[in-house]
Amino acid sequence: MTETDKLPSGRDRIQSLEMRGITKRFPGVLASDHVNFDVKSGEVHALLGENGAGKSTLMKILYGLYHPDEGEILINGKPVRISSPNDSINLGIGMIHQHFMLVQTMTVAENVALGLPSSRGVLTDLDRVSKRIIELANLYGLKIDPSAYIWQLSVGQQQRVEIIKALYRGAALLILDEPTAVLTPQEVDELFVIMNQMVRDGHGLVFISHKLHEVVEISQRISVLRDGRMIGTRLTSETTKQDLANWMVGREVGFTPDRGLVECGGPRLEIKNISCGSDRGTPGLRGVSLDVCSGEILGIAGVSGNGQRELAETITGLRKTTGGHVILEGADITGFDPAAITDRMLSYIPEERMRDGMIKDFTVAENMILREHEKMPYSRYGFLNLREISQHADALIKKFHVKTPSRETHAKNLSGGNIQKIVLAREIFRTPRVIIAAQPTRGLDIGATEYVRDQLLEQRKQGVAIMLISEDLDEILALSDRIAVIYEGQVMDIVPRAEATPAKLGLLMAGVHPEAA
Amino acid sequence: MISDLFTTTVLIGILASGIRLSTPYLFAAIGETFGQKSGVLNLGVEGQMLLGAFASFYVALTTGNLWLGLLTAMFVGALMGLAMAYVTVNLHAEQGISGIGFYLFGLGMSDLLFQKLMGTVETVKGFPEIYIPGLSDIPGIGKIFFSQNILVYLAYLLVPLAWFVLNKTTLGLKIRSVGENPDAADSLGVNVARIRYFTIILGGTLSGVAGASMSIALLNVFQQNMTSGLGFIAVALVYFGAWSPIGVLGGALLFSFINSLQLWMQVLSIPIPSDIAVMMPYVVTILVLVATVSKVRAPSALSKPFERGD
Amino acid sequence: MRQKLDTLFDALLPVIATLAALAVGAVMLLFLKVNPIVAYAALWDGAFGNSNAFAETLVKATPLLLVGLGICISFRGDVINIGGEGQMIIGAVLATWVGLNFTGLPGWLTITLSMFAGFVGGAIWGGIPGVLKAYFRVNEILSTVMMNAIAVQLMNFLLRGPMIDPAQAELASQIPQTARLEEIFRLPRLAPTRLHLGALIAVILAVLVYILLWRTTLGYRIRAVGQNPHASRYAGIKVQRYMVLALLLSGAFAGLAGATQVFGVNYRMITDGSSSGFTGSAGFNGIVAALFGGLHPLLTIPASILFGALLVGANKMQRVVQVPSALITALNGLVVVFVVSSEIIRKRRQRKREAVAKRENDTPPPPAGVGDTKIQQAEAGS
Amino acid sequence: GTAATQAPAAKFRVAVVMPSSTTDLAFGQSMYDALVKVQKEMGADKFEFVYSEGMFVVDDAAAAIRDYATQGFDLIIAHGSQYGSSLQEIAPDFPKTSFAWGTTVDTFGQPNIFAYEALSQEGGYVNGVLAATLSKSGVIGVVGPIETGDAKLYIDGFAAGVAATNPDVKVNVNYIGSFSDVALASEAATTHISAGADVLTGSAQMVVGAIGKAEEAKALWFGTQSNQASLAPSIVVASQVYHWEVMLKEMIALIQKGTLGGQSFTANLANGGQVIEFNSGYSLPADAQALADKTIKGIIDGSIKITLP
Ligand SMILES: Nc1ncnc2c1ncn2[C@@H]1O[C@H](COP(=O)(O)OP(=O)(O)OP(=O)(O)O)[C@@H](O)[C@H]1O
Ligand SMILES: Nc1ncnc2c1ncn2[C@@H]1O[C@H](COP(=O)(O)OP(=O)(O)OP(=O)(O)O)[C@@H](O)[C@H]1O
Ligand SMILES: [Mg+2]
Ligand SMILES: [Mg+2]
Repeated sequence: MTETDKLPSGRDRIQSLEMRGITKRFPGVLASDHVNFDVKSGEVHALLGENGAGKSTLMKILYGLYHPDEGEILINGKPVRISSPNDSINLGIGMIHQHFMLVQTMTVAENVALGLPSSRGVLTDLDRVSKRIIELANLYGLKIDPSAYIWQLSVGQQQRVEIIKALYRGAALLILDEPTAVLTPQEVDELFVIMNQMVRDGHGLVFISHKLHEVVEISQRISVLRDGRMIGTRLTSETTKQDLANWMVGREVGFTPDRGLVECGGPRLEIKNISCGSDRGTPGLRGVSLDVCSGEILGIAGVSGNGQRELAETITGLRKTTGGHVILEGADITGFDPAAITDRMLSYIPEERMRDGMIKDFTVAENMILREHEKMPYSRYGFLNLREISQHADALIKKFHVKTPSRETHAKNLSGGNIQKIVLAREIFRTPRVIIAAQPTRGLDIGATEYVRDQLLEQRKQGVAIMLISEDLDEILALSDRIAVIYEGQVMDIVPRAEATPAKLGLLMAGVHPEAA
Repeated sequence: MISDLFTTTVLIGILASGIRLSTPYLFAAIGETFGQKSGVLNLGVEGQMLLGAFASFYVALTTGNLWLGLLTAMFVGALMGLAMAYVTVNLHAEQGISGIGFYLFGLGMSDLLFQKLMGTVETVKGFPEIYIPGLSDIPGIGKIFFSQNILVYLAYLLVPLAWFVLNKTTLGLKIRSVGENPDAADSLGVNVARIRYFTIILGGTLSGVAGASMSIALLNVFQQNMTSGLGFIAVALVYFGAWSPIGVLGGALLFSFINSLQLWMQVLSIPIPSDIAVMMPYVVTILVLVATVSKVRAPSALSKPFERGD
Repeated sequence: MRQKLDTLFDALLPVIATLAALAVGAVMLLFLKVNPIVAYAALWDGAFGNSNAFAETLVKATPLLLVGLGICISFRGDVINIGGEGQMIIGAVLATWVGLNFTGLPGWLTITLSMFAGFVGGAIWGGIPGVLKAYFRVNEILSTVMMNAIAVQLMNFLLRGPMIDPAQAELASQIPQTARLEEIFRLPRLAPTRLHLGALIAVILAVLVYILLWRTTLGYRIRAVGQNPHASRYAGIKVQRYMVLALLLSGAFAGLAGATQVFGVNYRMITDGSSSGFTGSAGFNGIVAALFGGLHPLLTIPASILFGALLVGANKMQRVVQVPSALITALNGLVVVFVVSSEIIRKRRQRKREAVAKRENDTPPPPAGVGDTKIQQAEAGS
Repeated sequence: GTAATQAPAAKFRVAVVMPSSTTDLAFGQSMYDALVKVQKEMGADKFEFVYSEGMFVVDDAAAAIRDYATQGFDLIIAHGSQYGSSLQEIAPDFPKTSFAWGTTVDTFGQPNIFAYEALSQEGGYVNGVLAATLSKSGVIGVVGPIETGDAKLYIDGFAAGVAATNPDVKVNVNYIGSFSDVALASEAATTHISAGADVLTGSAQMVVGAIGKAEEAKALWFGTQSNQASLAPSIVVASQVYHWEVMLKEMIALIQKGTLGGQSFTANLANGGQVIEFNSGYSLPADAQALADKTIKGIIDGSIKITLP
């Protein structure tokens, strides 16, 4: 008996699953338009599409979170009724959500145990659950502490909890909605190992990602959605990344031009020996020193939770420092409040955009002026200038191709990628002197990703100093002039782009100096 | 004089009276704790208490059976809870305001029934004090802690029980998750509506018992609006206790002790205007919270109706 | 046309819900052996029967509207202010003190100063829980409930002590009331009824609050802090300060409501030992009115009138058919529950309309892809 | 066809507006009971009354008073000291209607306002004398609502009675700050008992629970405003009861003769507007009974003067 056999499993229950003629309307949006989709056991079926194409909606229908206006779902050829997640869980469907479904104030074990029958009847059996979590984690190579509270975990770790939750329930069919968006390349590799193992075990997987190389690597079939319509399904073996890109956006996509070298125009942002605490009460930064030149992109590489967030927040004034200085264009801004720092034309694209960068119940237009709401021309003598605000919003919506029914739509009703575009548009449009960009392309579709990268390069050309915090090594390597690797609140090393290789960075990110290794 | 306060009679008096006074708060506030833990703010506690107080009193008066009275109070409270649950869970009604509606309904209805069914104030023989052999003979504290009526004991048993249910059972896990992140709970097949129905009805039931603890155990009368704002204080105590039954107990005791302290201060002719004395428990409760900064935040989904995205 | 009908239905929805609640009330009336038709005719008559009745309704609606405006502000700022009762009291106390002591000034000036004092009094009583919440993390539901009780005792203390009517101080019974305001220091009447200037002030303020919330940076900030304190900090808003401000403003409006009650209706403060004797529970009912109005300052106007009419009409009903006042209280409770429950119908209809509207003029989606800038290959760098 | 029915022998119509309810076993009920008695005496065909209870809110009461006045009631009673201002406002607009305001002595110099009050200190004094006599522990507890009006008069009179009888007896007074908090009132009674009180009294409707506490502790109770013997037959010694019907009848007579107001009435022991009702269930020692009778007589004939603080 292998370890896996001891775990609950319903993997035999779904040989094939088929969605037929699924239609779903939201106010102002046709999110699914007579979509057909199917998955079989033992395959990874990737679902592609631009932001707002309707991928998550389709999967939420499958998981019972949304009810389709039309269409039916068949399992092993027989129609089934899925009216709630309870139904789908019972049928053997599991889902890892794009936006985490975790209870922040509870532990990992509690989050996993939630909703499951307990071996101790009415009492929780968290010890047992913890033990099994560790078993599972070992089995699939996921490191996780069952007794940690979710709020103590980094985004990447939280993602692992989501995976564990689904694995724990032994889903026959697993939907992974952009699981890799927040993972490091190593973590993605680990996830793929797990996924491959699951496929061999006879699970069916639906995999959503905007990263074509991942899709090509892991899937057997690929379907593409565009504006709620199913464009088609192909075998992965019969397609290439370039085909896919064209197919998805509906026209030719080009290649990166030479970025060209930009002269360093002197340091614009200097960080001197900064220290601060973290939300978990542990030290967040321990004496970090960095500087970013005008016209330079400094990449900050590192596994999530190693101080990236604290770094961004101390610079932007959102977090108190316990030592050191932040110097912006020669002026010491340590301890300034966020407004004063914003006024000095420092832009910040926060990592947790839904929480920190955006007000869900505000309209798109209101969100577009979040950082400048008290400034001319949006506000005069304390009064908002609605005409200016509308024009501004319309302009940004157009320029950044934000897919929204109107500028008056509440931000919460937009797809993840489009929410991201609002933040980006807002932060870039204000012609900043310095940009702190944390995971700026996370969750974006290829077109949008390229657009953002283009914009960052364009800003760099304008002489803006950019700090790019990303766990995506490809992105770091593609954009940075220099790369600082951060580990446990300290800078391990700063490597010029020319000398950086994924291997070298990988070691540094793991806290190992290459020369020591 | 101030020094008169520090005699054993007074201290024992304050303890005993604090424990008695805290009983209705405990029932009501622990009921409310369950509701709030699951994300439902019920401001109708006072109305539920009044109906419970009347129902138990009337049944006890007419049948002579206190236990039947208590059961009726529970039933009536549960019924009010059921209505509140339907309105807030199914109809997504704003919780605070529907609570005020239920408060008004309970306030009026209990009085109306009182006038129509009884017509004037009467008394019943309420639950007697139960002396726990041995323990109640301990000098001083014995009489305070171990010669109370059954509902006082039950209230104090409820505290660890509630703590246990919330923290050690699968039900408690579901309740907490539904109050923090109903979307997450829902995505794991937890029936958010059912859990909230349960906690709201439980809250109503306990509020009914809180009312009964006044009308057929502590006071043995029914009078219109006899709770006199006590239900609202109970809601406030949930915040004081930071959504923990133990904290609620602390708050209920603090408030009751200070209240009985001010009664004693008046009795001992300590020169302080009566109105200012009456203010004391309210002021002290706030000051204590100011002094002990709590990091605990309200359940994230508190007072937000749950609705799936579609 | 269809659209107009829809809007009309939505506007009438609270009225329909009220009628439904009254239908349930009819059953209760039948149990009391009272003819519901007679009873409700009296209710209507009492609220709208003649100009005097309607004036009474408006008088009743005035404090509801003022408190409700404050509630619109605080609830939009995600601050639950249930301290309206106490804030009304303290506002009234301060205003009365000014009105009784600044008698050397011209009437209009003393009135203006008094109204301002009411505003300030309420602001103080709302500001304290605001500060406690923002800087000491004391939950505002707790503190406002407690502050209500404190205000009542403070009022009792003042009215039977330092502020007692000198005439009463002489008498053995010592009725706890202040002296009466002289005629020139009262809010002028708008018609030969009890309708006073306060009603007009409240309506003007409703427009101002609307402007405040949606047309000013202050309102933007209050709403931002209410929706998401994290993003607000990011937006450079001093979160704590605006939390305090939301409660403070909310209290100020309640304080003004207290002041207009004294200067427009009662002409003195008097206590029966509870808060409702003076406030008529407007501090609570104002919350109901604001929520009836969907936390929209302008919609709170009709909502307050509806609720005011109900309160005034119900009293008339009690007089005509001699039902216990308890029935009226219970009936009010039912109306509140029914109206708040009916909201879902409005929301559902609106959502349906939006969906239908979209389908009817479905425009082709904008071209996929981004911009005219050259698209670059995703993994170019690697 | 109203002309025919409004014959000379028209009914006398009274409306009363009161803050608490007609069933509160205290202030509100005392007026309601009085009106019922008047109706019984005059006959339902000659006398009818309506009431608005629960008029805690002063301006609701004002609206009610004005409405009754418009409907042509003969006498409108504002049964609450907080209604004075409203009457002062309304009465001049209805010069043909008679109004009565209690409890106070102030008619505002209006020809159509009667004022009435109860000298609660008298009953309080008698109760106090008895209490001082019956107390063995030498400690007496008093539970009051807020320190004003009728309750204060009664309690001050009570304390004066105790002091006059036995200055060594201590009177502890507790004002609980509310007319409705039954729980706190009863806890106040318990506090008094713990502090050694063996005789208790209290004013207003929230004392109903306190009486039960006295009964449990076998302490004696003195009532006021209504006869509270039914709540605890074994320990209620006596209750001061208002008989408003005495002055009501006088008022009605005056109105029927054309005097619509301008006079003030006092319910006291002398005119029978106030009566000390002894509880037959409690066997009061003969000497105590004699002392009580003597005190009542003394107050009536003026030989006993009650001085309030
Ligand atoms: N609950 C909702 N209410 C209204 N509109 C919604 C809702 N959920 C999704 N939509 C809309 O439906 C469309 C499809 O959204 P969906 O989240 O399925 O996109 P997606 O393909 O997952 O995009 P992304 O790659 O950005 O995650 C979008 O236009 C979105 O605005
Ligand atoms: N979710 C929330 N619910 C209620 N109040 C909140 C919430 N989040 C923040 N606050 C309030 O806003 C204030 C600011 O929030 P936060 O905890 O981010 O600040 P802080 O780190 O204490 O900031 P500072 O640097 O100003 O001390 C807090 O003191 C708290 O009172
Ligand atoms: Mg998605
Ligand atoms: Mg802080």
